[in-house]
Amino acid sequence: MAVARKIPKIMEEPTAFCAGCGHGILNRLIAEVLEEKGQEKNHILILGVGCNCNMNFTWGGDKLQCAHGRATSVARGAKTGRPDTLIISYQGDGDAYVIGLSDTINTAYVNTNVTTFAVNNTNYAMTGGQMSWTTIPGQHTTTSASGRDCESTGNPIKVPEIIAQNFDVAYVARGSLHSAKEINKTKKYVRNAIEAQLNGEGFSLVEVLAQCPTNWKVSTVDANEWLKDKVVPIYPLGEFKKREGRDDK
Amino acid sequence: MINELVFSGFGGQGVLTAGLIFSEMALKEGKEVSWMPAYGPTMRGGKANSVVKFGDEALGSPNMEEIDVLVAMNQPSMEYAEFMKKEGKVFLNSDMIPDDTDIRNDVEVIRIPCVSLAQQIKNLKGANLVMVGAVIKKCAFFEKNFAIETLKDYFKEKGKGNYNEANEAAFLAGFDAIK
Amino acid sequence: MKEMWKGNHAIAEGALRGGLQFYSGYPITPQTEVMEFLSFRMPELGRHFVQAENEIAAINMVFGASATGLRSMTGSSGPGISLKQEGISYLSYNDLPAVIVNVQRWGAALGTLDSSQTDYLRDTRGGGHGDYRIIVWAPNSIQETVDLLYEAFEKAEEYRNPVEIYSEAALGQMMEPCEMPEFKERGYDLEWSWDGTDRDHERVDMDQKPIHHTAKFKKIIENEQRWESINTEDAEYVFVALGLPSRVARDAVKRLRSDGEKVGLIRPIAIWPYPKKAFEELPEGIRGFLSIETTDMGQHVEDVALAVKKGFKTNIPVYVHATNQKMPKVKEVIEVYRQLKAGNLKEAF
Amino acid sequence: MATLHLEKERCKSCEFCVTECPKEALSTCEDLNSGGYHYVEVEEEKCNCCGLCYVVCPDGVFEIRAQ
Repeated sequence: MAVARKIPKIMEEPTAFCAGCGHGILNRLIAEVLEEKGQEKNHILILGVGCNCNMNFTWGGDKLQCAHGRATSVARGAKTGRPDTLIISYQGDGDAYVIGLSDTINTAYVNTNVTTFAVNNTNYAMTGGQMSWTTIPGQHTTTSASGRDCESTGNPIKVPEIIAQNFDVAYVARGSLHSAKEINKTKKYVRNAIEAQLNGEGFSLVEVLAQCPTNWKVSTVDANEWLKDKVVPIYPLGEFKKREGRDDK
Repeated sequence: MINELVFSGFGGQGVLTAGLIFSEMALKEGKEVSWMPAYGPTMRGGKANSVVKFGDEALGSPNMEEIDVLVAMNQPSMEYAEFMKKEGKVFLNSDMIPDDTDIRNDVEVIRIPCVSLAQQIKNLKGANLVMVGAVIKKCAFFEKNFAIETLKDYFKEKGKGNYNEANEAAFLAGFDAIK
Repeated sequence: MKEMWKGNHAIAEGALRGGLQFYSGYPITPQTEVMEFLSFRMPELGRHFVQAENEIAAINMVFGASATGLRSMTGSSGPGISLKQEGISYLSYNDLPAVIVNVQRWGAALGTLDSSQTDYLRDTRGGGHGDYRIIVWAPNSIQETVDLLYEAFEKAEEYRNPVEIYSEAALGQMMEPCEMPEFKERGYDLEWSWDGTDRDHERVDMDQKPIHHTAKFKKIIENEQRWESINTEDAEYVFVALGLPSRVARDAVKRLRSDGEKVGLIRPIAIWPYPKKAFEELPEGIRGFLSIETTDMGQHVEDVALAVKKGFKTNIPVYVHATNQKMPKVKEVIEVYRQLKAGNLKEAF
Repeated sequence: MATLHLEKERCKSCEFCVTECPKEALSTCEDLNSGGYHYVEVEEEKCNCCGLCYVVCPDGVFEIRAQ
């Protein structure tokens, strides 16, 4: 049965991402959840450095651009100042998992009541596609031109697993954006993370595997296949830390 | 007129505290005062000192410049004698500094066996207060009872008021050691 | 009522009296006592203290807290302030107020724990990336430390720019009588702060930023020069010194004056904006300037030279007495002056 | 009866919707929008307004209006 659907007001401004970029989808999912929860005028998006910088010009809600890797630390400060406002850091994998690994882990460690969305597109996209800690084995990037050699550069990093297994946090999940089905699941994770914060349950992290056709150097349609066939097998999807006392509906 | 006092010794001999007690006395009398603990290379090797300056005018340099009164609790402290004013007074711990120690002859030397005196009143930790008592008597910076009251207040505020009797005894042992 | 206060504790209490609501820092000698003091005092007052995982996180927490309207402060010593520079740059660019305390120790890299002023050039030039500055105040007594901290948040909010308190290890360790001011509450709403409603934060569009910032810093330069001049009215030689060495210089001036020497002292209180106006007020006939500082090669002397050569449009020589990590002594300054007067000192500029 | 609306100017021609559409109702057209993309068009008679295009679209092109 048809359901009326309209992009949220926060998304009114057209996105500034490349064609086929997963960021646009995640932007919409977050905006939808904020709208559903009546939080479109009660949130501050803490933007890391990367492709998400583009959201400075398009995101129709409060936002704060901070230094590379530091979004979760900024979020900790902001949450202190505005405990009743949703504080959400929106970062890329290079930002949250490489340069900002310490900030991310430490925020999870102290279990601050903030939410982090980390877009994992397996490369440093904003700077033109360099290798990231999330780059998959053999993947060609501009700094791993013959394919990532994990012997010398390490294996793909799985921060959600690290956090879920080691720290007392509220919620950790990983979703993907390669199909309508996965997008809907990811939205559920986004909703859980935001609800966790609204309920004061503690730190929540959702990693979102996203397509980056531009830097993967594949067509937009092939990027979905690439994501499904090459990336998802390395990064298991699902919830790694469920919200206590709640079934994940 | 600004007075410059230096309390010097090993860490643990209470030279910082002795300086602070003097600072409190000067403050209570409405004087300008500064207290500077040893800082930098001199703090290594267990050496410690504090420089107290007080007077009626605004204080300039809080550092060791020209010492009026040097309290030397151990032998290495004697190196500060070179910064003393002519006619300055050096109070030395004669339990630890031998009588044949070479000291400039233009300063007045007062030998106080502060460790033995503290032992006699069973307050070994009070050797610094013995020296405080001796300096107060000899230099007459502050009146005796005022000094004792300030001393008590100081330890009371630190939550160590229950040692007041022993501390007063130490102060008096030093005070009375000056004839 | 005056009480004996230790410099580092006075920084903490002065900031609290001035309205400090959020502090985040990381241990480092000789600043640690500031955070130790705040760690119990802030919860006592219902305010927010965070021991951060590192200096970088600390300054970025300050960034977030300041954006949401809290009076925020971080503190460190030389190496830690280096790590904070990126965050300070972000604060200034985003027009956010904050107070930064630098209790300096000597040297590059690990350096030593000795008192010094070796962060002068970094701190007065903004320190991070981009063409920005922060207001930097250098107190020379415990009372002034408290008074400056008491004022710092208001100044930071007036210009929406960070303010740094440029302290020194020895100033942090020493004690002096000090009168603590009353607690003050911020008396107005920060309508520019981020509250989640996407209201107008008086944000400046990207293309207007250069014009906006140029105007902001110009205004600070015009209005915020601070200094103290002593015996300069008829001086032939002028000492220039800040922080603790300025007190040594003041004693030296007093001694030399009593010997009939015509010497004076300029003590910059704000070291950015540098008090060039102090130099414009000086009489004709000055024969030399001497910067007295606890640096190695001389850093402050560069600003002295800029002020002198520009202010006078003459080539009066500028000398420096840089004492490394040692505090200068009065006798030593007097001797340097005599050497200078006798023509035995090589000018720096 | 619901209807699908497209805002062609937002389209970047990624074709996620084209591959996802179960009714094969969507396709990119020959014309270019002002961004220089061959935007998507819908064959209205095939569309049942299931909304999957809305779900996968990164650029907010689609809107489904209930009548």
